Amino acid sequence: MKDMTELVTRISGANPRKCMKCGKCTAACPAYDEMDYHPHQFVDMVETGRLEELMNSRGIYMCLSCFACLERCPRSVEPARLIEAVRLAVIRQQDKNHLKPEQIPPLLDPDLPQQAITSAFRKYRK
Amino acid sequence: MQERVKAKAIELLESGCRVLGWKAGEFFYDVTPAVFTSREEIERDFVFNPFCGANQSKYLIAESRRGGRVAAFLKPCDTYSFQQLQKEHRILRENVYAVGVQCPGMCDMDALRAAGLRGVTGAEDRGEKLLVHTLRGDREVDRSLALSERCRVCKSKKLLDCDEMIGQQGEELVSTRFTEVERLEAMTPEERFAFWRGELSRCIRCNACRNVCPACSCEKCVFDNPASGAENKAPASSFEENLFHIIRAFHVAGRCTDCGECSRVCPQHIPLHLLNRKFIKDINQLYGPYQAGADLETRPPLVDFQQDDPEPSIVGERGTNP
Amino acid sequence: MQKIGVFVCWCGSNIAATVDVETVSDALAREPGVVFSTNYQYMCSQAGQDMIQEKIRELGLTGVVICSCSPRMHEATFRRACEKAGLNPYLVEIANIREQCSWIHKDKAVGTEKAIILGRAAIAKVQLNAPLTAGESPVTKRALVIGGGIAGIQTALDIAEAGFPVDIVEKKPTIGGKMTQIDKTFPTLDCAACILTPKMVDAAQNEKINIISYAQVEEVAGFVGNFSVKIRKRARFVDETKCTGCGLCTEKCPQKNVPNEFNQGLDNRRAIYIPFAQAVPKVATIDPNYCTMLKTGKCGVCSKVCTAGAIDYRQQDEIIQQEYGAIVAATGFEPISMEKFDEFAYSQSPDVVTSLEFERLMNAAGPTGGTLLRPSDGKHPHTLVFVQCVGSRCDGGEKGKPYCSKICCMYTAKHAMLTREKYPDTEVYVFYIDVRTPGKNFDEFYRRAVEEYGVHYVKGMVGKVAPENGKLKVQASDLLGGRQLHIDADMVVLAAAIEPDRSARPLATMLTASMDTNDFFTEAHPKLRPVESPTAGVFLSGACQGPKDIPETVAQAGAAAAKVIGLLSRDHLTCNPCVAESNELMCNGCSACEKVCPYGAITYIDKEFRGPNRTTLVRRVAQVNPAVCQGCGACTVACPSGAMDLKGFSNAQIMAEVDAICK
Amino acid sequence: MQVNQEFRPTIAAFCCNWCSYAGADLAGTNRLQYPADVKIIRIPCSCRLNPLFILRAFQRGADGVILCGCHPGDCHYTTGNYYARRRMTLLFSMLDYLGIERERTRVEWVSAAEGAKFAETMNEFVSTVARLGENRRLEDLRCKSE
Amino acid sequence: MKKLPLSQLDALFAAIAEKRRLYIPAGEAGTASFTPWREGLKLTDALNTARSAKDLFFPQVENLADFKVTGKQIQVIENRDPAEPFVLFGVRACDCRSFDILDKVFLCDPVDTYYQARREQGTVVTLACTEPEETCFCTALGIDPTDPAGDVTAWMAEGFLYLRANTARGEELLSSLPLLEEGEKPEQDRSVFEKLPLRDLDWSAFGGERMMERFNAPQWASLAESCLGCGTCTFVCPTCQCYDIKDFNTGGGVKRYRCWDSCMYSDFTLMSAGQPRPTQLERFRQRFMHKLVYYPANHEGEFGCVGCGRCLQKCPISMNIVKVARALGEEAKP
Repeated sequence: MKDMTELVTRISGANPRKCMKCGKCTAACPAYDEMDYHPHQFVDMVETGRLEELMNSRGIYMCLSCFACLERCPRSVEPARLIEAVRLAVIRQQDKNHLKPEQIPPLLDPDLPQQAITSAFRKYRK
Repeated sequence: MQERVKAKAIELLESGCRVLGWKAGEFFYDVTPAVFTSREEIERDFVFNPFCGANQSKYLIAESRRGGRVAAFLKPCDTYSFQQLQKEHRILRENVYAVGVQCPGMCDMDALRAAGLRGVTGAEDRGEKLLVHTLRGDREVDRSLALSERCRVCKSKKLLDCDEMIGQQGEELVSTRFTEVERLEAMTPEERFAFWRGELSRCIRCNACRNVCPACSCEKCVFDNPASGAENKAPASSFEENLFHIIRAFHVAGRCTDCGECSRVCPQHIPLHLLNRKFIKDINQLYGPYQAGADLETRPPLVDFQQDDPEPSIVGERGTNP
Repeated sequence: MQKIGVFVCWCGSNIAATVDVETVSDALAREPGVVFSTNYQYMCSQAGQDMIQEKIRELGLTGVVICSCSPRMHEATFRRACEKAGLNPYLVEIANIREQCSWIHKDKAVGTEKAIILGRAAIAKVQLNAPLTAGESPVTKRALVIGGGIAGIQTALDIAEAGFPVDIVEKKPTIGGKMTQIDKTFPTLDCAACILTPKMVDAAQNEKINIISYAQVEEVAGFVGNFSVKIRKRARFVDETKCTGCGLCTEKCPQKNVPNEFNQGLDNRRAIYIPFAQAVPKVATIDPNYCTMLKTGKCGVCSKVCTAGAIDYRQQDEIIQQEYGAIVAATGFEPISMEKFDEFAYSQSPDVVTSLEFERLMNAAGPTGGTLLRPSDGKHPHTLVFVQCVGSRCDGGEKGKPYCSKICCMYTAKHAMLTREKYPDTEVYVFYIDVRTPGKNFDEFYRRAVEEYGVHYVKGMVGKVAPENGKLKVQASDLLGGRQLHIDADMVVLAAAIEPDRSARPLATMLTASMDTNDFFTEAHPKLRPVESPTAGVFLSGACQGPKDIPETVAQAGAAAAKVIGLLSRDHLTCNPCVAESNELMCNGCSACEKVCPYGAITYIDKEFRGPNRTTLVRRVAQVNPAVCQGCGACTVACPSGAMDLKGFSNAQIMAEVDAICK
Repeated sequence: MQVNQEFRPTIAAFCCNWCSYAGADLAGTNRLQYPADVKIIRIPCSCRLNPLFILRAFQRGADGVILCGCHPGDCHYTTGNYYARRRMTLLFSMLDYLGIERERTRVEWVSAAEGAKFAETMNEFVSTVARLGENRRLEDLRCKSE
Repeated sequence: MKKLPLSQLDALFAAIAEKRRLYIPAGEAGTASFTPWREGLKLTDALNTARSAKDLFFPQVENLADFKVTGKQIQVIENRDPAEPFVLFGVRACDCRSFDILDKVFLCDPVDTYYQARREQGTVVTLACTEPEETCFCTALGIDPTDPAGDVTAWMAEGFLYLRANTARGEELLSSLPLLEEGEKPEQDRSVFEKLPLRDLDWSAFGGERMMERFNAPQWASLAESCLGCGTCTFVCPTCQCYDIKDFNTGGGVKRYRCWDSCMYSDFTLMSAGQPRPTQLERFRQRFMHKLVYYPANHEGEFGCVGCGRCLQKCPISMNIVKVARALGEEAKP
């Protein structure tokens, strides 16, 4: 799991140790109610190496990638990047395709913009 | 170019300036910096040709303090030295009328000799080619062959701080001037040591590199001052050869504009610019890009610092490429 | 010819156990220039010192080397002893053969050999030592305090108390500073004005204190004990000597819509104004940006109503040139701009206020007369949300200030408590990251806010404030409760970070005092010299050195005053004689040394020199002010020609030591 | 018969008066051992160290030269060590460029409280230089004739 | 006259080097120097070495004596570099003439024994010129570059090296060498020397008898104005002979040595009262007055210049003895 922590921090380029646990990310999060773990908890879980729980969490797919947490974070920890990195880490796990395409639609809240689309916007914005 | 510069020289002379320029010699290439004070002298002796490579900015230290105004013709790289000297309060700018002269790259007789030309008695500029007259007949060579090293890797054609310009204003160029430094950095320490021993052991301590250098304008050089503990007139040991060149490069570090005069004048063809360029390269990499003489305000890197500057151990940590 | 005496100390067995002192003194006796060499049990004892003095007198020693403990221990002792015997104290060198030899080596042969080498190095150095005399410079017995807040006032009062004249330069029309805007002070809740205004009056009435208000320092020259300062006293268009402060003009002025900075712009004042009732000096000031008379030449109402004839529309800025022995920077702080934190809707709703604005809303002299009313509709708020750390403790750079502003936790507790006390029908939430209450009675105060006054302290941050239908929708996290809160608030109060006043940076440049990256003045030593700037004669008082509350500020103000008094009580300053010196014959005036000097000790003059063949030439050369130079030696290395050298640690001396050690 | 003596390097240690010299004193007070090959030269501040002194030390027989000063930010003179740091970085880089072993020179920041660090640094530096052997590339044979 | 196929040159060098140290000009144009011969070392293509051949008799740095200091005791130790027999091959006519000029200074009373020792041990093999540079003007000083002096004179022509002994020492060298055959060198085409641009330099304005006129000439000011004051001209010059004596403190004693000095330096002949030649003008003038006036005044009209042209090639600002001769010669014309 230690390798995984490194992988996640490397992919994200974010440093969870800079977090001062102020919770502004969680305060700013519009998807709070949908998530089992919240942005500040993501950061803490990455830092303390509880990645397995995180990777098995539904919450990471509830993140809208709206970047409110990233914009608001006073310490430049940028939780959204960590979450995205965790999602990538999940995908990169060979033979453990946690999420099958057919599983996605029921997970989506019709009121919320589709995270996949938002992610895509971000990924291809440059 | 010759005619435009000469006409300007006459014009400036008649407006009351002394004119710093080049005087023709025995051959086409052995021009000597000179101060002209009469129209006859200019008409008879004034030259401006591809061999006018000398950086005349250093003469302005004394000339600008002589009373009255002095006009000077400065090539792009000379203007960097000109401005650096002003930054060090060495030149009284108000007494200088600076004419920037755009430069196509200057030729070097040693480059022609190195190309195997012997007994060269004359040359004609034919654009890309140079027709060289020798004691054993004529030979046509590429003009680039005659270019001095510093001009082949020219860093800037920009004319700084001129009162007027002859030719177009130029731009800073993307230069490959650090290639040779990089080549040395890639060597093993043993190879580098052998390389520099080979080069520096030729030093005869004639001080030409120092005396021509615009950055070396100390009233009294440490190497001339018996009280400094470093004085000597000869490289009396291999250590002294190293000492002289290390300290000289260090003293001009952050002030050297890379005009290349040191290597041009070295009678023993020691590539002294490779020492200066090493410092320039290090400074650029460690402390951010810096070009001495590019402006009058920026603090030179050795009298400046950042709180998060790298530690000296970076020299070891990052291998030979700090 | 040198006559050097060498004295090797046993230090009981401290040295003698691992260094054969006899061998050392014998070996050093053979060194060139040494005429006497001995060893003794305790050189620092009276008997040992007597021996040194006797030999100086008897043999006419020209240099003394003592091989003993660290110079940091007894160099001063031995120098004094030699001075008493008539030898210049700077002709003494210590070879450290205890801390750096006997104590770290076990083998006696090794220790002895090293002791001899260290002794040789000291002898080599002392051969080149020159007698040095500490220079003296006179002290102008007058202090300048820049900034007239509580820090400046307290410093000035304390200095004046000791009998020295002191000028306060204040850029605003009145002294008093930020504290005048504060309603009550924590943790005692006494009224700020009640404790501050008497001090302001004291300052005004003290004969030794001269208040130069509405003025700014323009130029500082000179050095410790001898500063020469140019002060620009701005035209206030009112003759201070005539104005009685009756205030009639401020009532009659037809220009009514000038934002009142005293109330943080929450209400308006006139173009001619007295900032507040207790202002010192209590004289009116015309704001040239708004005065119709000054702008168009038409009006003149104030002039007509002024019975004292104090209005003078033609008044010009006045330049005051004054000499000072010491300067105290007391430029204070400002809350940061809320521009970058628009998630809290500061620009979108007047009901989102900063804590300083909140002070004004609570204050009897404030825009609401002391009744807490919402700025938007003047209604009584029922739900208040306080947000801590706005702009503090950020990642630096774009995000905000990297430091803790230190005072916010306490004043927020105060605000919350006062609100609950006066308006028990309110709900008060405080969102915090940490509650920091180190200080006497501070934590008790905070606990009272929670326990007695029922303030809801929530660990977490506000993520977003959105004005909606006259309410402020606050979205926040409650980290301990594990919920996201949505509160409909009536007011949101932001604890804005504080930063140094913007005038501090240019002032620091004038003073050659150093600053950190946040523009706080740097202290000479963070622990041991906290109220002095590294620049001699410049002292620091209050928040210009770092965030501080009032008691700390007053304590530092007093400490700075004590340092100033210590300086001004001396007629002359003795300078460290080990200072840099420029050899003008070798200097080419390139300015490299000046650039690295942390003290501004180097200046340049154009000097005439004799050239060859009876010519003269004028050259720019460096001069070191020995009263300002602290002897670090940075300049000596920056100087390529070696024109700059350091007395006591000259190039030749250090190289002699190198030679002796590497031989 | 040739006696194979263990090579003992000569080390010149320049220490600033306020931090590192005091740190060296503290090492002594705490009786922390380091080789006698190290000889300390007291300078007011690390910024007093002229590159000439370092070269001089090598010329006169030093096998290693180390500069110790206050930690960056703690300079008694506020900024001296920052200048020293740039100067030494460039000088060391130049020595390395000339093929001189870079392990022979070092800068270490040692505070007045770091007696242990001082001793450790010296132990480590001495063994590094001892491993390199005698300074050959920057020696002056004239100073070695005896 | 002896001859040897050039293909056997290496073998000849090896034979010489067997018994004595052999120096040959080697290296690239611009930096060629007299280098101790070793297997595989080739003669340079360049006409001449960057530094002159005087280095072998009058090296730039030479130990004079050592003083050993022990405590308060000082001991004087003789420490001259041992002079061993050597052969100097490939000296050009100009450099060879410079030895005569130096001899007149160093071997007259009092004899410079350091120089003398080297002179006595050295055998000079000169090499005739065939491809002059445009900067050559030895012919204007009465030197025949095609028939240089020396202990042995050598020519290279048509695939052969021809050797002629001129002195007993030369005879001795040649007789000790194998591989040599008898042979006569072919006649040399001298036409290229007639084309030399500086062949007809006029020296009539100089010499001891014109001392004060030349000394006070107004031209010195403009000639010297751009001089950098470096020592290049003096250090590459085969006839410059000034030296300084210096003490080097080794820590354990003092090494006394001499090294070349340059009259172009600001501390040349510096005295406690100051610099007798306070500006570059005087120092510059000294160099040329010495070569063209003082030396001939003391040595029967012989000039202290051999026309090697090194200063023409090496001066950073292209100021040189030819320009001086022209400028002052111009002035001397009626």
